[in-house]
Amino acid sequence: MDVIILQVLNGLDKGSAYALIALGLTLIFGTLGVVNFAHGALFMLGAFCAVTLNRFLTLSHQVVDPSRTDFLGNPLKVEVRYIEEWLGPEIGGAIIDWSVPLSILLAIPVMALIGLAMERGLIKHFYKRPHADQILVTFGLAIVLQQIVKYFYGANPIATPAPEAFTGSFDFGVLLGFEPFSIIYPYWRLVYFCFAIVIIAAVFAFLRFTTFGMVVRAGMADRETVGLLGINIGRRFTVMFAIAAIVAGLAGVMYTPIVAPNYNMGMNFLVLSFVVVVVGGMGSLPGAVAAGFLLGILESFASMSAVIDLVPGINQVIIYLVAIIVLLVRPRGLMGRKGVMED
Amino acid sequence: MLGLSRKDTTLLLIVLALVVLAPFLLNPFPEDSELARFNAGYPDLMQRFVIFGIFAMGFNILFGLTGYLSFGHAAFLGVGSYAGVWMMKLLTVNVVPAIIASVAVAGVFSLLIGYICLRRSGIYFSILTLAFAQMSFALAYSVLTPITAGETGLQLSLNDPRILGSSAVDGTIPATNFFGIAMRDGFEWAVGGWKFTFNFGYYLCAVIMLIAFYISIRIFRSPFGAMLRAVKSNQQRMNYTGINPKPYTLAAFVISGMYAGLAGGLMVAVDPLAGADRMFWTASGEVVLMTILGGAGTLVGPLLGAGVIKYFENIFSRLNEADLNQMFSGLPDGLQSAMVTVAQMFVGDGWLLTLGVMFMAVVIFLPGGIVEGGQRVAGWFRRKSGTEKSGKAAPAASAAE
Amino acid sequence: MGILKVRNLNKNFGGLKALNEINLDVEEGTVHAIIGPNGAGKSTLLNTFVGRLVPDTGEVNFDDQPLLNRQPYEINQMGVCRVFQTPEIFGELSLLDNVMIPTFAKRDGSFVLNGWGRMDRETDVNDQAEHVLEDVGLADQRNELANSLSRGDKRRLELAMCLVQAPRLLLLDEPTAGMSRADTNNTIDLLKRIGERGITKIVIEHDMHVVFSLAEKISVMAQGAVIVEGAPDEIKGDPKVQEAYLGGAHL
Amino acid sequence: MGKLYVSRRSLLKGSAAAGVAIAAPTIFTSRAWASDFTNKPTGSSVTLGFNVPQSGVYADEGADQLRALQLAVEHLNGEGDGGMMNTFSSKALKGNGILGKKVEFVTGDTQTKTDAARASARSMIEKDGAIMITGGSSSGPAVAVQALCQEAGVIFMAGLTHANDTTGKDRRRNGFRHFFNSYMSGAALAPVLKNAYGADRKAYYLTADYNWGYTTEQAISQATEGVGWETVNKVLTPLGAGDFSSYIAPVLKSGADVLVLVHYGGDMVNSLTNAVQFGLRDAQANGKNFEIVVPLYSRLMAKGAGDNVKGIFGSTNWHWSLPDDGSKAFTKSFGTKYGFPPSQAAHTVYCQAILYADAVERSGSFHPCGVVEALEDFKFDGLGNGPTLYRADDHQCFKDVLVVRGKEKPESEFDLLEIVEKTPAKQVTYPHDHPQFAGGELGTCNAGTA
Repeated sequence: MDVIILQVLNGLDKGSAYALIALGLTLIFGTLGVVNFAHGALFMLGAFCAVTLNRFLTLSHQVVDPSRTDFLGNPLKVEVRYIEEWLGPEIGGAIIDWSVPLSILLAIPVMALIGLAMERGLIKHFYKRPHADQILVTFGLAIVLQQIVKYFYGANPIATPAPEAFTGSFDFGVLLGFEPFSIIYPYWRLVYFCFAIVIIAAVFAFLRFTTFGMVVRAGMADRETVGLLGINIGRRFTVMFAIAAIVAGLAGVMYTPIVAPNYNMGMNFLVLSFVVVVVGGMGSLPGAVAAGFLLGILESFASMSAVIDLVPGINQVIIYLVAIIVLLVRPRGLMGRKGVMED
Repeated sequence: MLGLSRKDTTLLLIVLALVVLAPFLLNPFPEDSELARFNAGYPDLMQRFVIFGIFAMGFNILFGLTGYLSFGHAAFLGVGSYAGVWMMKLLTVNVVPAIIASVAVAGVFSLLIGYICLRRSGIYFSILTLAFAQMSFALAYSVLTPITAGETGLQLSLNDPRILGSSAVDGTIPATNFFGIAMRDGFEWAVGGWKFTFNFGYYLCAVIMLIAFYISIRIFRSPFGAMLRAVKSNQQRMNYTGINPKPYTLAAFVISGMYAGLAGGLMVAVDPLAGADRMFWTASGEVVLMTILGGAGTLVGPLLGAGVIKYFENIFSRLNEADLNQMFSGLPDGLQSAMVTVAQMFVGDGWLLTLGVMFMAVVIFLPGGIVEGGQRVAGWFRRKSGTEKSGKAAPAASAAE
Repeated sequence: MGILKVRNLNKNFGGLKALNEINLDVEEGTVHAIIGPNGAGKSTLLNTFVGRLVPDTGEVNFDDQPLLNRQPYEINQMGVCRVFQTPEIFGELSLLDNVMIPTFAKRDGSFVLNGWGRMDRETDVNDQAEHVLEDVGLADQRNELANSLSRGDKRRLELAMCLVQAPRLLLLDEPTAGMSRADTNNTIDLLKRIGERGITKIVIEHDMHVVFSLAEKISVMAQGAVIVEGAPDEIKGDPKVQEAYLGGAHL
Repeated sequence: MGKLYVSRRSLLKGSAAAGVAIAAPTIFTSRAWASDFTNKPTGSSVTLGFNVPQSGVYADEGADQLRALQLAVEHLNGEGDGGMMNTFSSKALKGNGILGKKVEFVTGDTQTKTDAARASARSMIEKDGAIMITGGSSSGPAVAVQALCQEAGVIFMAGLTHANDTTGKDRRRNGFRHFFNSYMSGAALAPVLKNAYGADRKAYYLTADYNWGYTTEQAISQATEGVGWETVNKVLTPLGAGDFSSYIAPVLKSGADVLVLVHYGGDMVNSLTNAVQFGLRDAQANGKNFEIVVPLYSRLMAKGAGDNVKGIFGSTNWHWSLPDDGSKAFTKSFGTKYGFPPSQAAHTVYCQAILYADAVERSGSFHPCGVVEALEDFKFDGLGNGPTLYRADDHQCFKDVLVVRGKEKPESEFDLLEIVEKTPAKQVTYPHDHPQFAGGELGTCNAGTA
């Protein structure tokens, strides 16, 4: 029993990331009808917002410390961080410690700008083009974005730790009456899950309760009709693109303490999140979220050693297997409408 | 000739000439000139040009004609490669059985996968093929290591049985050959400052590529080809016209899978190692890029696309800072370092950036790929000369497929 | 001789009775028109004939063969061809190819792997296609792409794609909708000429001018049911028909 | 005029056919190996091929290798301070290139893929006339390129490759490995682990699901079982899994008290980070402190894992803080040029380049078979690892292996690992037909085209 709870919990945070990315993908697809292969890159850019802020906060100048020597035997140059110099080591240190959550503040405007620039500069011209063209141009964009990040940040993963306060882990087992250590769960993953839920709820609330959201939902259902009402749906869709970019970016920011970011991380998520979108049902927001969590949890179960012993390699292919089965048995996905994207 | 129209015959002859003369055409710069680094006339790259040309040509039969975008075609290439290496391990290092096995195994595999995937269309089809290919890659890399040698790649060894040949010759693994002509051997001709290499392996691949190209022309011009175009255009109408589109599409899928298998077989014929990496989804993406870049649905487009991408991958990725400094050495100092800094983003490890930018540019500005670009230029010239002669615009360039 | 027999056909969409106990007999060699107000179920009925829609209950027999639960291409191969309300053509192909493809379907069946032949050397198919293109007056545009045609020409092309198969039953869904008066008259002439070849036709039409110039028998549908059936003259004066068109007895 | 290039072996069978196929004057006589071979340098320079990952997950290691190789070229050509050439026990190199020919190099990108690595190596051999290939940061490409060099008739000096197979099942006569291997990691780590954590330990393995993972897991588990440890479970994890939480979470409950992470590169950074997040380092199991072990350490990866590496044991081929003259000279030379100390990946390829050049000098020819002879059973010192033997039986270097631990109080961003023990070479030596290395044959040396 505890094993099952453990794997469900584990699936939740991976599922959160899938759900957030898939949510953005579906928003873009549903509103703009565009298949965005650069969405994984947006997730990656979000993560690098956190890296950048961390770099920025830890900017430092060198002070020679004659009492110590460096690896070549020369006097050691000690890095002194400006922020600690200005605000004192306590406050400065605390700000650096909290750089990942602080990055949210940076990521929102940055991702919004990137999203706007992408939509206005590129995607806009592809609304009427075949899906294959959309896939290809956004794929090219993803490569370009990745390479730019690699040029500035290198290829190795860059550690970006969570604030000190969240570094431990929580023992659910004790709470639920199991032995100690049977169900442990790091605090940050808990934070990530809650964060994802808040974002998802916010997006849904936004679509449900604002006029803007209602127009967009109507547009998703039937773009032409809304266009006839004289509503400038195009501008609203631009905003939706920016929102999708922000969601992906924030998912990336908060993910950095879980997996150290590198330039390639988006591609790893991209293929999977497309599978998630398809399993959830093209164009269905609740479907994308549900499928995200579902596949995250399934992936966790498939990685249990008992399961791997039973079916070798299942942990490598479970996502794809699920995708194939869903597509063959129920092509519209869990919650999708029929006939979307069939051509 | 050969049952082709005059236009197609001309095209075939042009491709034939290009392929035969490739060792000269691809080595335009003398050996010790600065520009020699841009020469592409060495066996490995020439082989790659034609092998990936076959791969892209086959992919084009599916994607260019029927519009079905497979994102998992590299799986067939990989399966073909494994089959080929196993033939060379078990039977003989003569490449003929290996190539036949590659095509056959890839054909069966694509029939299986195609039968399942073609139950869906549009992006669902793409995702299905992607899922199958990724599964194949993941399993080949890990669980199937006993069959595929996983990470290290399946290769020949001194202990292979090779029942129709010998396990070892003089303590080394025998070279892959075509009835005694070793694939890695060839003929070198040094003339002036130039050195031209005529590699046997390349010419074997080239001959097979020409045959494949010929078959591809036949398919394009046949009623079958018309049916495939009709699938792309309007499946509904086909159905109500008394035609069952499924077997046509499946046939196209299997044919293109066999082309991929052939490419895989040739890859191991000239270089007997099959790595799982060639099944990774980026490899599938690459063949899509080749086809689109060259011009999907055109005959020569995929060949051109394959050539351009392989050229960038192999030549640009190998330029380094020192090369750039040499190249820009004529410029004033400040300008030189600025140029080198900018150029460095695009070469060496930045070659993918070049590819990405180039790719976006083509999709945005030239949806028909290089072939369309060529047509536009040709049309522009024709109009220009037409205006001079008769004062009237010449008719738009017909598809120079 | 009834070539098409429809017996007790029912289809429900949710709570809506789209087809209600339909019975229909179409005589071989005649032009049978189906008229009725929008939403009467005319197109739904045609959809059941070509395998697009499976009814809940009932039977459809063509030449004493059951039509239901067959794939659209099988039904076509039996000799039934349909012209749609919005033209269904191969837009990216030339007119000639558009017509040659159905000709191949007629000659070779639903699937044949002819990857070695040449389109321009299939002389018999070519000739037939050219001939039909001339019939419908599109021969001059044979090498143009179908998408470049006007809407009326697209319909004519689609008609040609059916005619070339020499079907035994031709289903026409509003063949003149959206056409100018002149085009409509041309189309009527064309259909009359075809009539001389003995092809049975079912025509759905709103334009009574077209209906009365073509039809030998008319079935009137309203709210999923056939309410009246008869020769054109009988239909003209029938109060039920007027009632159906004017929106019911409550007026 | 034209020249047929044919490998001698295929000529036995193929010369007739080839001669007919290309009607050209073919002058061929059977020659002794001293005269002709693939890419024989004819001008005033000799070209080496540096085939390193420039894209993909190991790109940073590849970049570091390239730096070291450029340094090696400088030193060979007599520029710079000479680095380890001054401390090297063999004094054949004179700083005037190799055999008086100036050393030039070409670079290529392996992309950490077997196919790309082979393509890039082939182009260096076929296009640029490289006489030796070195570099690389993982075993798959190393094995693939080694086989290619054997076929082509050039020398392969392996870069960072740790799997047993490189000098085991897939060993080749033309290929040499300076880097240590999985078996050595196990043999060096096991006693240290026993001393630190006791003999009564239960180990849980998370193993990267590919070749290197398998051989390393086997090596470590056999070695630790030899000192009394028990293996509780072995779980395979997919390459590039990113998040390893679902594999790590069940570990604490499994009854194990040690977790061995058989991961490298980004996977190692992530799995270790995850393990620490899940509180494994602070946990208790079986009444003991829970411990984590990483068999193959690299400083570049330790950097990615940040504070998480503190106190964690692993093994490494070399570390810049070693106090011997060779290491000091190399670190100084590298650090002065680039501003930071070299990694083990940089060190091993630097050594390989120097060793190759030295072997050429000693044999007096670039002929690969001469180089092979010069390197086989070659004993040397002064390259940072103490006295070292290039064993003839399998072309593996035998030298001391470093057991390291993540430093608790690093003094700089480079000072992440501390050396716990230098396991003497004798202790990590194994017979060349040891079961973990069985099934391979070196074959004969190949000089390529004649």
